[in-house]
Amino acid sequence: MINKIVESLTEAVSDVEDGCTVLIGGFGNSGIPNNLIAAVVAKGVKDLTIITNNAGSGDSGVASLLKQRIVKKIVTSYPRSRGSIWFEELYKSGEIELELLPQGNLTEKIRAAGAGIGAFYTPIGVGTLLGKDKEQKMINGKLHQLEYPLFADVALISAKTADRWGNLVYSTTARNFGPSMAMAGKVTAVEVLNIVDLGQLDPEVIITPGIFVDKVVKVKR
Amino acid sequence: MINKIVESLTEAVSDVEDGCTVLIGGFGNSGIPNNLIAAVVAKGVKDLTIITNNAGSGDSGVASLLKQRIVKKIVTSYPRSRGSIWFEELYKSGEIELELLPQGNLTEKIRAAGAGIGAFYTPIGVGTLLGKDKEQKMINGKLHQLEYPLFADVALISAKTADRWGNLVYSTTARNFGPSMAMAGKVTAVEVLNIVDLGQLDPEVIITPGIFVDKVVKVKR
Amino acid sequence: MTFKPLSKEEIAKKVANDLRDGQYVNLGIGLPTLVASFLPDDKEIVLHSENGVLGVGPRPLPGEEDIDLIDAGKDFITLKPGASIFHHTDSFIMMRGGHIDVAVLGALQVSQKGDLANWATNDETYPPAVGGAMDLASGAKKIFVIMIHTGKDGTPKILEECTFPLTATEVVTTVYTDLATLDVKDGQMFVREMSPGLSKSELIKMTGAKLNF
Amino acid sequence: MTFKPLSKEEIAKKVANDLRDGQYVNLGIGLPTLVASFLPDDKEIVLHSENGVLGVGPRPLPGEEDIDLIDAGKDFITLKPGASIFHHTDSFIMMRGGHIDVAVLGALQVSQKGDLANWATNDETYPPAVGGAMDLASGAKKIFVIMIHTGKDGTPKILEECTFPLTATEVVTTVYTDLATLDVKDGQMFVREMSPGLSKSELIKMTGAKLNF
Repeated sequence: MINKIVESLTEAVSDVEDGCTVLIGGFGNSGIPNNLIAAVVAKGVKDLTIITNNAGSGDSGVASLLKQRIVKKIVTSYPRSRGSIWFEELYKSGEIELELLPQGNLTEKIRAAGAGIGAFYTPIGVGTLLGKDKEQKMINGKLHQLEYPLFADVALISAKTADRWGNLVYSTTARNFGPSMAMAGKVTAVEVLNIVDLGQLDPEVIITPGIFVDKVVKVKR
Repeated sequence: MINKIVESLTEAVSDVEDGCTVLIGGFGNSGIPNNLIAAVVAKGVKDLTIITNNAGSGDSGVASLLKQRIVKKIVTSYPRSRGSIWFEELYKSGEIELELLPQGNLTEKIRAAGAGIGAFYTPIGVGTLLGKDKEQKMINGKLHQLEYPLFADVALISAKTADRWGNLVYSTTARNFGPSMAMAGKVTAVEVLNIVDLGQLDPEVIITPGIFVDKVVKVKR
Repeated sequence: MTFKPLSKEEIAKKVANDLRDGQYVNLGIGLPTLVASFLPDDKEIVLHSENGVLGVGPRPLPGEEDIDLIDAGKDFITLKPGASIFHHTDSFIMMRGGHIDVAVLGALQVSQKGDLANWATNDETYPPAVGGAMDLASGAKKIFVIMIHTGKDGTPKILEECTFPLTATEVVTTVYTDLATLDVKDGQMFVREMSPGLSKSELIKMTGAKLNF
Repeated sequence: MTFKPLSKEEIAKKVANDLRDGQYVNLGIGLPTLVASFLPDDKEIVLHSENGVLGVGPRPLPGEEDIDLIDAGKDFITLKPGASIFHHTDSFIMMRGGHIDVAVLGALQVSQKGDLANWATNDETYPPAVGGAMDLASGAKKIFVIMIHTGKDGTPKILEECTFPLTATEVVTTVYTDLATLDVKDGQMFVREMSPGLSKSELIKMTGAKLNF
């Protein structure tokens, strides 16, 4: 029997180990897997590479990983939100490596990892600092740069509702990076607010099919 | 006011002209835009290039375009279904050009056209006849071949329900190529069984957002 | 100086009036968000937010926020009838695939051939952040820039060549400022309109780019 | 010849028994579809159909077909509880991205190093058709081939090198035939099991590939 539901957050993040690359869902404060992140902090791993759109604000969420100094590198598009104080501090002191990507390249590179795409050409970034040293090709009279997939050991995301097969639906714009990250993580762990019986989710309304999900843990908002 | 609903099939296919490249949705007999295809036949255009997964069977659907000898080239993955008699005849007499693609490359190339991807590397096809003369690159120790987008002047697809903004939901596996083709057509025309008031479709359940749709026409099954 | 610069709201209104019925429009963070308040009632304009919404509606009333439902500026929003929700990769396809008709963007600098600089200065004290700026600037069919014509100290921000890091090259369609509306065509900048009372020589003095009248 | 070749159903049953609880499995068109009937009740195996379904259920009763709901073989299907529907590109991601655990495929020829030929012969009378064969063969984690060991005239189909156009190179994990079960490891073919009464020399005679016992 397939049962992807795990009983504890500890179990949900058991695959996050020292030196891992971890995808973390969310945009702003919407869709951040705060409980899974807290479990990673509690676990006490180090030297993580995280791939996530923002650097968090204050002390919570993604920022809590930075505050703990367990992140050696961040791959991101917009690490400078109001209150991204921990990222600023680590960046200024040289304690964290930053790979900055246009947001669309970021999400397309995550998808590419899940989709078996070896690399893709995009015009986004050409002629800018974020196109420096990238392989280029002229396609239809327009310069493109070559972008490679962003693979990860673990993806941590949040969703609204799951069943035991790991099928997911999301809540409005909290969907954001969830579906692409779920595909790209070697192991994908999801925190959800509700768990329903198999067959309760309409097959045509499921956004992330369970094949992309390994662990589901129920949390409170 | 946005109103993508058109009153006639003739109006829906008005952008299909001599020499056009046309994406046609459907897989087997599921999701074929039969009414739009019939309107193209009735219009009497010629020299079409069609991009579609199968070559139809009997005299209807995609096969009706072949029977009319208005297709000069077909880009497809599986043109040899039971009863694909018209394709067989044109192929044997050399009256039609065939570009055969692995089905996954076909659908990914259609997506690429809609997604602004200049080209992508895939391992699918390498070392086979369908990888002949393709640009290659070694990525992570595995040979990949370069595939370019499949652009089209018009996409013809079918869906279950639409609103006047062109938002679409589909019927089970009739969804197949619809969402990717809708993105890739310069003009996308959709035949639907139902039209509902704006706001009647749940925003989280819409599969093809109206931005990818230009014309909607109501038909009977 | 006898001329009167437009207020930010007046610039936003001008942009709003140039949007056409049925267009899909993305409003960047900052000044561009003002445009939402001036969209004409007789046109149906669909606002895109790159985190995954088409059909962005007005801000919710206090207490009626959906905690998950935000726009790219991370502010709470509502949905209009006809709105749709999609994931991030699909949302960026709308920009990158050329489906968005107009992106209204703020700018630090614009060059006369339409280069846009709006994501970084040369000040390296703060970490860089780009977000969707490049995807929007390179992907949308038209780029409307909305900006104050010069820096607070009068430094020109519309230049022959940008000095700040570029967001994208040769992409700007029109620049709307408190002093003028400037169209970029074939690598040159044309003055479409000037604020009442402003003279050509005054505009030229406050502009680093070559202007065609 | 005192041995008794397995029936198609017996081969299918053998494949079904080698599938593990919780696996995502794609059954190719033809012989592989037989496997669906023998999936053990005590295992939950999720069947993928590349036109856009996970959780394919049994064939519908006559008169209860949903005209839109078909599998990759274009036959009517039902959905199991837990099933999901998705579009073609997303469906092929499951294969191409390495998410499908096992693809069970028919074959015209298999080589000893695991090359697969299952989409075209050298007969050019009929137009070629490939469908999802290459995506499945290259993309799935494991490839189980189910086939009759030789042609009707006794021609070997398991060979040193395929003579028909290849579907993918070095991808086959295991070949299940009416005569034997053969594992491909490190470019060589190993006999795991032979049909009762079959001798090594008989098997070697009917096989064009070098076999390791």
